[in-house]
Amino acid sequence: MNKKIFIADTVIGAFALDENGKIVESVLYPKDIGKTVEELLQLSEGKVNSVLNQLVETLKSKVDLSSTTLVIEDSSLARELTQRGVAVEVAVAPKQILEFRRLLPKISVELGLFKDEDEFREYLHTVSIELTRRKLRRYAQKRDLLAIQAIRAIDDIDKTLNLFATRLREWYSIHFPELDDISKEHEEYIKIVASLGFRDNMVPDSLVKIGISEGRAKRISEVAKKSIGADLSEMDMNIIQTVANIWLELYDLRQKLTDYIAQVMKEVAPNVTALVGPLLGARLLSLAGSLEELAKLPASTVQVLGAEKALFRALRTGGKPPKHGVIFQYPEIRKAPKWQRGKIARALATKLSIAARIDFFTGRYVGDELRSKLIERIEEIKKLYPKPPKRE
Amino acid sequence: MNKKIFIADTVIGAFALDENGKIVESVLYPKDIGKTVEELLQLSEGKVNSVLNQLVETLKSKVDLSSTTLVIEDSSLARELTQRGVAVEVAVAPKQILEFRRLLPKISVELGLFKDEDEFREYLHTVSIELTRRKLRRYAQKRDLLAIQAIRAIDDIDKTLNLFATRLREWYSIHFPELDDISKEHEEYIKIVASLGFRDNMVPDSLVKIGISEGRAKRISEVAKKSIGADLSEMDMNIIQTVANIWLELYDLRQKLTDYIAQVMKEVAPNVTALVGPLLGARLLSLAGSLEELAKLPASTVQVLGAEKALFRALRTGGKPPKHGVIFQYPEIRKAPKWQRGKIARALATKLSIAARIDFFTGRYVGDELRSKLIERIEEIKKLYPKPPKRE
Amino acid sequence: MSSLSVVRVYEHEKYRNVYIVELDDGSSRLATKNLVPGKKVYGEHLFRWENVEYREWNTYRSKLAAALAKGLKELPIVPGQRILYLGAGSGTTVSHISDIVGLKGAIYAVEFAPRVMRELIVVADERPNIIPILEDARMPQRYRMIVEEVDGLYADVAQPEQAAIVADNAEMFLKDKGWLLLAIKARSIDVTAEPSEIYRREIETLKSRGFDIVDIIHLEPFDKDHAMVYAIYNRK
Amino acid sequence: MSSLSVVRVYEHEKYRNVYIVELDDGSSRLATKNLVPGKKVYGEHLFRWENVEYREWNTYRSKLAAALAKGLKELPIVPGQRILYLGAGSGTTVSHISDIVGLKGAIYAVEFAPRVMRELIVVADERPNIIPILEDARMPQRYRMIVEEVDGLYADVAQPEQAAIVADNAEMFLKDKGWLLLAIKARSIDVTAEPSEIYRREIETLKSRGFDIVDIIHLEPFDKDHAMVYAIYNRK
Repeated sequence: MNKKIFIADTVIGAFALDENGKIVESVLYPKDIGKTVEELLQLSEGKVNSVLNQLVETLKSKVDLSSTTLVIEDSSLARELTQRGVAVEVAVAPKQILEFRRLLPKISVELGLFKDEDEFREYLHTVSIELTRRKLRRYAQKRDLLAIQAIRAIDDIDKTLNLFATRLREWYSIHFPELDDISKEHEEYIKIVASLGFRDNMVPDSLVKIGISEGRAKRISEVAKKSIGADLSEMDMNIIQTVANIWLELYDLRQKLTDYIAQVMKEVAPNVTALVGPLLGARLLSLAGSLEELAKLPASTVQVLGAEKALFRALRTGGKPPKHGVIFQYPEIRKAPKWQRGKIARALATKLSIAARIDFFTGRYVGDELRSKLIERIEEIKKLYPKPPKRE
Repeated sequence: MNKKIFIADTVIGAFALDENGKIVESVLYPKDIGKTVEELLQLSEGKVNSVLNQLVETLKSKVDLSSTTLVIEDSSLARELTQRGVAVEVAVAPKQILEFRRLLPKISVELGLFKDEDEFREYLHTVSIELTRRKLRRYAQKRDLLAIQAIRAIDDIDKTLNLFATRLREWYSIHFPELDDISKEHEEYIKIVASLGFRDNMVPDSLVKIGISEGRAKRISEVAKKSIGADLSEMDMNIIQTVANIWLELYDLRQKLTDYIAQVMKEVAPNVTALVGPLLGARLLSLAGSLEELAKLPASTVQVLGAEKALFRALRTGGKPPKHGVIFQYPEIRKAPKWQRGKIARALATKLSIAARIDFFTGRYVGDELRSKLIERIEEIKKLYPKPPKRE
Repeated sequence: MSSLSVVRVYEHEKYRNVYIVELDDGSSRLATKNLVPGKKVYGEHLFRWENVEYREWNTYRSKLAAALAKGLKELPIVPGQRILYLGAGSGTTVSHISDIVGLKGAIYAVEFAPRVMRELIVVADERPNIIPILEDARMPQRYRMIVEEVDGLYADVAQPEQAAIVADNAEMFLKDKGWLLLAIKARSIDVTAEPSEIYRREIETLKSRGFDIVDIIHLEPFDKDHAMVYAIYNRK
Repeated sequence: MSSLSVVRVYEHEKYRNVYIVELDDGSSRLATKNLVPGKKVYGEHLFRWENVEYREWNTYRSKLAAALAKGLKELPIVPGQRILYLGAGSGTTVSHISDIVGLKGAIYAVEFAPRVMRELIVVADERPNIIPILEDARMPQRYRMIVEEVDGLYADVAQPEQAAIVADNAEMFLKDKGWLLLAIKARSIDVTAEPSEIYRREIETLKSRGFDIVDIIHLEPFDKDHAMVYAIYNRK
């Protein structure tokens, strides 16, 4: 009778078990989320991945596979391996694999891969989310365009928030002109108006309740008492507060759009997002027009995206071309001394170009590598050009 | 013993009653709401008004007042009349007046003032509302400025509605590009998106439910079935619908502001409002800066308010000055042939100037007269200048 | 988020022209037929049922609704009546009385605070049976030119001498055997506890000035501070 | 308009880690302790009480909440458990189970519709104990690499062969004596009426594949189409 070897595919690697459930051979995934996700993706599509392949090859060299049957849970895998001349049997949840599945968290710790089971599950969580995002990409029809519309909507909302805040300040100043000076931040000002309304309601307690510090609450309440503003009717205040409330809703919507963009960008352009974050990433898509367009742009163009006006001016007048477009928002460029900015911008643009291409063509996640290489390059630039160039 | 005559002040006039409650004399108010309100305003301030005065004078000429005591319900009035040498007694609700009050609706019909009691109450309703508005004016601190802020907020909202509608059309077109052409009106388009979302939901029944005509509902539903747009996820649609809902809220707010302006303008500038309606009236206030400023402007300036740019250009270049500013929105100017417009604009500006002054200084309502005089003048212009002037 | 779905609507057994709206979450609400369909007055829910629109009558916002929810002996307001309403506020309760008395009725709505009157006038603008009066209820002679003889007097004036104010107004405008509904301050947490001294004095004043008390209802939990007094007026 | 005020919060007598929030309008709601304070998942109310934040567990939106409201024999979900959830949807019920099992527990949340998974992944992003799986519950071998042995199986899959799907998944992942909660279609308006043929057949399938039925609860009025089956698994 043939011996049986049971194949257990797990998130940490592929294991070969004997009939007693003892590990006879194993090949682990690298502890790299991007790579692990790629491997798991193949398995979930019923394809033999490199780790499983390696396991089978190793078994071949160590065990007499002609007198051994591999037991595997997925029939597609079984078919593929059979075609390679390996004897394979499909079984649902044989007790050896079942037991292994039960012990996996413990085993993964014993193998020294994680310090405890919590850490194992944390890793599983991250891998699963990335794996799911990769699978979702298959259904990602034009989702780059959705991110683009969302980032443009943010710009529209910013314009509106500003317009309405200015209007509200003028308007509410008829009743309480002194508040305009005391509360400079739009959000605070409008929250006060929306939740308290009449200046008579501005007692310290109520102000503190909506998040004003005690000191300022006291000050506002004192000024309110002595205000030279006019008395308003309920209906006057109601309409002002209705406008104030819609402002707060818009402000809230802005946050929702930001969260939304983060989710979409992680799915459609994970590598660009890893480099510059979802918002700047979406702005780049918006300027290029789509992920495809961005992927096709040369790095030199990516570098000046969003500075088209300055670029055309330079071309027309023969002046200096701009060193960076919207990527100036990248903190490492903004914070760098002037003479380093162009160089960092070039480095970032080069990496962005690569990231956009991988995002567009394969969607594989190599963001961590790209990012660490970029940071390396930036450190290098900082070391090589610590001082401004001499003028001649 | 002295005879007693009871004075009943009512919304239709002042009545003198004998001890049996029979009418011995009466002076009626003109059936003019503006004038009646002025008269009642004096009474409610405890002052003898012209009608009551006339009643007392008539009584003097017909009755021997030296042997008669007038019975009246208001002590301030009693004091004033006593100072004029009339014997007056104050009484609360003597049965003669009580009975008269009970019968007043019937009496007013018998006098031929109204065709039935319903009409009497309708009149009472209108008079009371106007009287209340006149009283509110006393408390009307800077309410002209509130109307100004509200009309400016409408302009801000209009800009935003346009901005967001354009964004939503671009955005939702990723999913259902064909709708952009079929539904040209922003409100309809956005209502469809906000309430139905996915194009799969666009079955005729649901479309009809939100107010689309049956024919168009059918058409939209057919086009939806064949759409070439991309499939979206729930979360993609959610965020689009959130933006669409805020658009509808803003649209609703616009209507609320319009209603609000109507209320405020009727109180602070009833005569200007009678001439050009609350919105155009508020725009004039907004351009002038306040009711006071508007009241102080010469008619020639009122005529070109809102056309400052064209005016300055004319002054600078020696060209033709503009014939009308924002009052071009007045239908009679907009609809008139070109050569009449300047003349109608002048007539309107003149009346507006008068209206603004009365509004600012007294608040008395003469709107109906002003309006009929204006219409008369416009008819005259139309008759005098039926044809375009000949060019020389 | 979730919108309320109507299961059925029927007229209140005890209070005519008041309706009960049953909702699909198992709760039910008081309501009146909306005199001005499509228009809300104070943010209340609107319900459609068999082509009629009803307005929720919020028991936490209207003391009269609270009195009905607590079982007031009867509702003396009927269609076509004329009513003098002292302390009309921004029109919450007034608007429901306006729904009940209908277009043949009239409510003389007295309110002295301009801040509040500006809202009431918007309601009155839409409802021809509400006649707004910006005057002090303590000086009824100031509105003698406007108010006719009335069938009932509703008062919610939060003044120390409310019984006297009510009696003065009744003397000038309320018909013999006319009704009074008075929302009176009666701060006593315990329903069974004795009412306060002031409250008792006010009731005495009413009696001495011709009112027969028919019913007194405490309004908790809807309103912890007030009771509703229902009385009938006897002219001397 | 009106915001809900909490009167008190206490743990459910029968269902541990489920709370009852009493509100000042006299009503009360089921709730769980919010694992991610400040964050809502499906528009539910958040309540604070004694410095803990609770999330309303809406009985109309979550079949499990409905089953508890209707008196399910017991709630087998306890802190620290691993659970396989088939048909996770956009995360309404998943999020409350996530609140209950806490950070030491794990929910393997299987959902096949990308449209819906995009919402679930947002919830999973914030909650480390939710492991999202974009796969077809009919093919458990496709997620054998992710799911470990679980203490319980929750299924709401709206598939014709739901009992078989559940049994296949149990065979691969559910421990001996592990629990099953299955939301099963049982369209019968009358609670006392006989269940439909299909429904009976599904129950039979469960029994024949090793499940002991402990309780079956109809979910009306919260959900008119479903019943909740509670069972215990016996491995052969």
